[in-house]
Amino acid sequence: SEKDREFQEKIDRGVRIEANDWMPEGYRKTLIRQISQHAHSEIVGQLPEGNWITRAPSLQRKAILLAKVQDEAGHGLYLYCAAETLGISRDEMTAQLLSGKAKYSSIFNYPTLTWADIGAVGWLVDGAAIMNQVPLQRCSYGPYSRAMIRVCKEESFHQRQGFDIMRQLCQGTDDQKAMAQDALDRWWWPSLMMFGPSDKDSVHSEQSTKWGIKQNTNDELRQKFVDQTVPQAGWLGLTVPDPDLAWNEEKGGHDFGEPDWSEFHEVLRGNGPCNRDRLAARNKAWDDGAWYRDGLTAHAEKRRNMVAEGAA
Amino acid sequence: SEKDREFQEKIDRGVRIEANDWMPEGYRKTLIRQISQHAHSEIVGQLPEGNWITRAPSLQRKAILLAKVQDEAGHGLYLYCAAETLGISRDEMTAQLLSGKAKYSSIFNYPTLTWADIGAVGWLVDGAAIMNQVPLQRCSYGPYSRAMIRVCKEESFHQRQGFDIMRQLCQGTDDQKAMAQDALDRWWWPSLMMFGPSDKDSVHSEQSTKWGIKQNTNDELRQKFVDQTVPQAGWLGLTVPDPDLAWNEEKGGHDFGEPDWSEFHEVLRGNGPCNRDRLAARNKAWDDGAWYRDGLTAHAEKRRNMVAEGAA
Amino acid sequence: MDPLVTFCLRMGDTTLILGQQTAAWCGHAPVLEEDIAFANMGLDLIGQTQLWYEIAAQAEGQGRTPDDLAFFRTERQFLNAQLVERPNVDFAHALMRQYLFDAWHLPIQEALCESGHQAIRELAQKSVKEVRYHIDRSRDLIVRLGDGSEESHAMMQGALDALWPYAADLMAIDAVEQALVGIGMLPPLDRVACAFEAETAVTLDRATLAIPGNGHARTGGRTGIHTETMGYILAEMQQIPRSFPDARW
Amino acid sequence: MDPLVTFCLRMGDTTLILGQQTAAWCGHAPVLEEDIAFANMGLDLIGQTQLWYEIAAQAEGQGRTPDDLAFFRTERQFLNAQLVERPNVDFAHALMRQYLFDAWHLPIQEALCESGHQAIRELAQKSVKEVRYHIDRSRDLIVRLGDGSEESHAMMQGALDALWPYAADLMAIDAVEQALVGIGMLPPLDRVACAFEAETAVTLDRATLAIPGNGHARTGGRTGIHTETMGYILAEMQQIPRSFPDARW
Repeated sequence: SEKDREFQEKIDRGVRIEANDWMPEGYRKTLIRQISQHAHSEIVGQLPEGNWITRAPSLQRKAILLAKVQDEAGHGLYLYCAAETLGISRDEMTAQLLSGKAKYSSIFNYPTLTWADIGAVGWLVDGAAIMNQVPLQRCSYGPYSRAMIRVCKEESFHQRQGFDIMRQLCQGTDDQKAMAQDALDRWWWPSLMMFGPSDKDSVHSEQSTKWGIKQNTNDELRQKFVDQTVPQAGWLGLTVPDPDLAWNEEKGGHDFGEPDWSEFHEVLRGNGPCNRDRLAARNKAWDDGAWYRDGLTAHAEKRRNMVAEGAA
Repeated sequence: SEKDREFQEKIDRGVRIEANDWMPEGYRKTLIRQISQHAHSEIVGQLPEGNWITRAPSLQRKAILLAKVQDEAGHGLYLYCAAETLGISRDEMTAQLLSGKAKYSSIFNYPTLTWADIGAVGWLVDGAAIMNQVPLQRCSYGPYSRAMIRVCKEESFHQRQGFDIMRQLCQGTDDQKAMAQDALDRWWWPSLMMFGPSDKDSVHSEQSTKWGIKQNTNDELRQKFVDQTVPQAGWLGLTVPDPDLAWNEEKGGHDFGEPDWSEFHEVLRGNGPCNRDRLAARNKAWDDGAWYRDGLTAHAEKRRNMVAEGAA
Repeated sequence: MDPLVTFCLRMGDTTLILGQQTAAWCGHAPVLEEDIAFANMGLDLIGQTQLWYEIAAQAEGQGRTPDDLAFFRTERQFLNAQLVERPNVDFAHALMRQYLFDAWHLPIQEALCESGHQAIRELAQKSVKEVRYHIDRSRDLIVRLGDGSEESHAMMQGALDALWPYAADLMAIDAVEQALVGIGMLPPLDRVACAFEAETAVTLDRATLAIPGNGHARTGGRTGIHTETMGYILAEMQQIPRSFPDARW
Repeated sequence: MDPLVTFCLRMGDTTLILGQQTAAWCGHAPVLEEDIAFANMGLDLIGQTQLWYEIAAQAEGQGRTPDDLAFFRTERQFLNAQLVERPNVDFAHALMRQYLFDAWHLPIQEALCESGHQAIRELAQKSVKEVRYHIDRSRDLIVRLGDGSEESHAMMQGALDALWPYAADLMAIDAVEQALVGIGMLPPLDRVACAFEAETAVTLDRATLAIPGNGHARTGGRTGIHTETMGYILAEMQQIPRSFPDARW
């Protein structure tokens, strides 16, 4: 249609789309799906890291981790707000998460088993997330773009903190070094999977690219992540658990092995190590908190009635 | 009445009263109160000791503690059965415990704060309990008397195990010795209070003695306990926390200080350190288990119906 | 032990254990805003803990670090008020525990702003701003949930009934504080209990909550006597440092 | 590590962690008879743990004691099946976990009665009697509560749905077991999984419970990969020995 054409021209000229602008239903839906999925990831992402707050091994690390988990909840908040500008309520999105209908980043279905996992999650998972998110700062939809600018700033801080945990472990006792290597071994492949399947196998990519929602292919970002991370692992004295990993002078980047995509699809289908536990934790929090939400609503109601009576 | 007189004669002749024999209402009530209170004490007594099963510091100590707590639950079972012979159901007694109407031994309203407390509870609390219970093996009511014979045998085993924990601690590191002394400091006075107030202040004593339910005065038993325990403390190298404690050659026993009876009465009134927590734990266990009890009843019902149909 | 060290441990242990309990709600609170608020309060409390432990460690002069104090003492050596170790039964308990703590924490921090000990004075001047923010938030929630639905009222009253007896342990003052008042290191602390009474009387009344009558005072935390929940908190908190005693993190 | 040591740790860690979880019900079960039964099962499981650790310690020959193995290893060194570390959500979970464990434990102990390793054979001959008693009890309860009230049915089905995926970890066999079978130290273990399938198919059917269809197998415990509940179990279990590393108890 004419409107669709005009919309595409705006995108192509680099004009930001704002909440009250006309937009195609598909664009709206794609963004709602993507932003809410991103918000849910921040919310569920509190769980694997929150798992170590009470057990962080120093007061300083405890404070840093608390601040990080707080930031994640904050990111969830901005992102829900950005999604709400597209005409969906936070309660609707929450219901979709809790019923299992909405997805969140599969990486959070892996468990954090040792303190080193908190380092690895910051270093690798936040590292991969930033790769994915940096281009989104230039996303065609204004509210999402602005949310991402704020998110990215904090995420790169988190990544540095994660790396610092790894650094301390790698400079520590033999037990600590082994712990760091073990965490890298377990988080490496799931981190590579965070970029999604190869673009040739990815369903939504083409239209999203045209709409200025997606800027790079999954494979480009994965390559960039590997090229950034491998030297860091080297600096730490850790071994990346990929026998096929090798520097390719010609392409100016690393060759590396293929992640186990059957595992990826299993986790996506709900069969990852923690899918059940994550959803159960979120559902419990929501159900146990019903009295709280109802109580605040009842109080607000009372207040309104008092004001109305006062006015009458 | 004539019956009362005959009953008293039986008692005086040392004849055991059995469940189907005639007995005065007061005798029945006194026994129900005392036996159910004793049963409740075994049940609630699982909690302070059970608190350390998951944290017992060696596999052997863990096994011994588990066996002990299992014995206590078993004692609860015999004693409820003994009380049931007097015409009250276990459910009625449980309801009385859970509502706070029935009492249990106040000692279990003190917390077990360190592993040494498990030693002290075995040594002192079981020690005091045995002093109270040994005479009850000769109680005029047959079912109670027989239950107590079984209970006493196991209790004296528990006491030896508690003492053995203390012995190991007192032969251990400085930290362990300090832990043992600290436990004695905290459990000494509450243990002395287990014999109840001085007989001159005790309400039920006289009639119970006449009925052959009570054989010794509270003060006699307390004296016996002190005289038994003080040399054991000495052997362990621990200091009994009573500045008035002294050997009295003339009476052939120890002089000792007066427990803080205001504390005793506070605990009895529900204001001890753990009264609330103990009742809450028992109520939670009962409420959370409703589905289990109802489920078994429903299954039994189904079975009965099937049998009835088969028979028809 | 030097009364100054004891006092700082009483304060720092109390903020640490509350911070630990508060932080456990991250990701499990009834709404996202509470996830954030509880993380934020936890963060402030851990920060205050570090400051108290620094003063304690310095006064003690035995080379122990704040982390040594947090991770290598046993239950009987922790001097926190019993209130803060009471369990996270439900979110009502968490809110009420926080409120009762705040109602004490604000006046004591205000008092400590006049401490004769420079580091304590500076700590208090920094913390008091955080604490004001905490109590504004928790007071508001107590009122709204106490005077909310029938269920929320019942939840909050249940939490108050369970926790009120432990408030006394916050206010407990003994020879330690008296000694420090005597040498001018602490200002007189009587007004703290008065302020607590005034704050709670007004707020709980607005919240339509009844202060339990038979609330016998539970004390002992300040001398290392705790409740049975405390050991489990420490087991979890100290696990990693105790498992790797030679490691730095 | 010597396959024999690994195998004994897999067995002993599994009985230890289940014993730990089982024992936590003492004083908190729905009826007094269950308090007693759970204490009794816990006792048997701890006893079996001691025997497995003795064989492991002896085979290892590094002077470690059974207590060293229980209290001074870290999470990644524990080789128990994930099933037994799943939390005590409610008593239905506790019963279902026990039943699924028993349904594996009986056939493996029966198989081990024919082990070529004398100490293992003796252990199995002793344990198998206990295990028979356990499964008689837990099978009976699964049937009665599954085919009980609507609520008890729903509780047991919920527990089955949650726990079934973890049963696979009990049956997991790798090069360790294969090596031991190869040298005749273990009898072939294939029949264990068959016996498990047969036992559960019949019993769960009698209990009117449906085996979850999408039950993807969760494994990893046997190589030290656990679930997030495991760390908390160890923190509690190991607290005292780790806090006083020089002490004997």
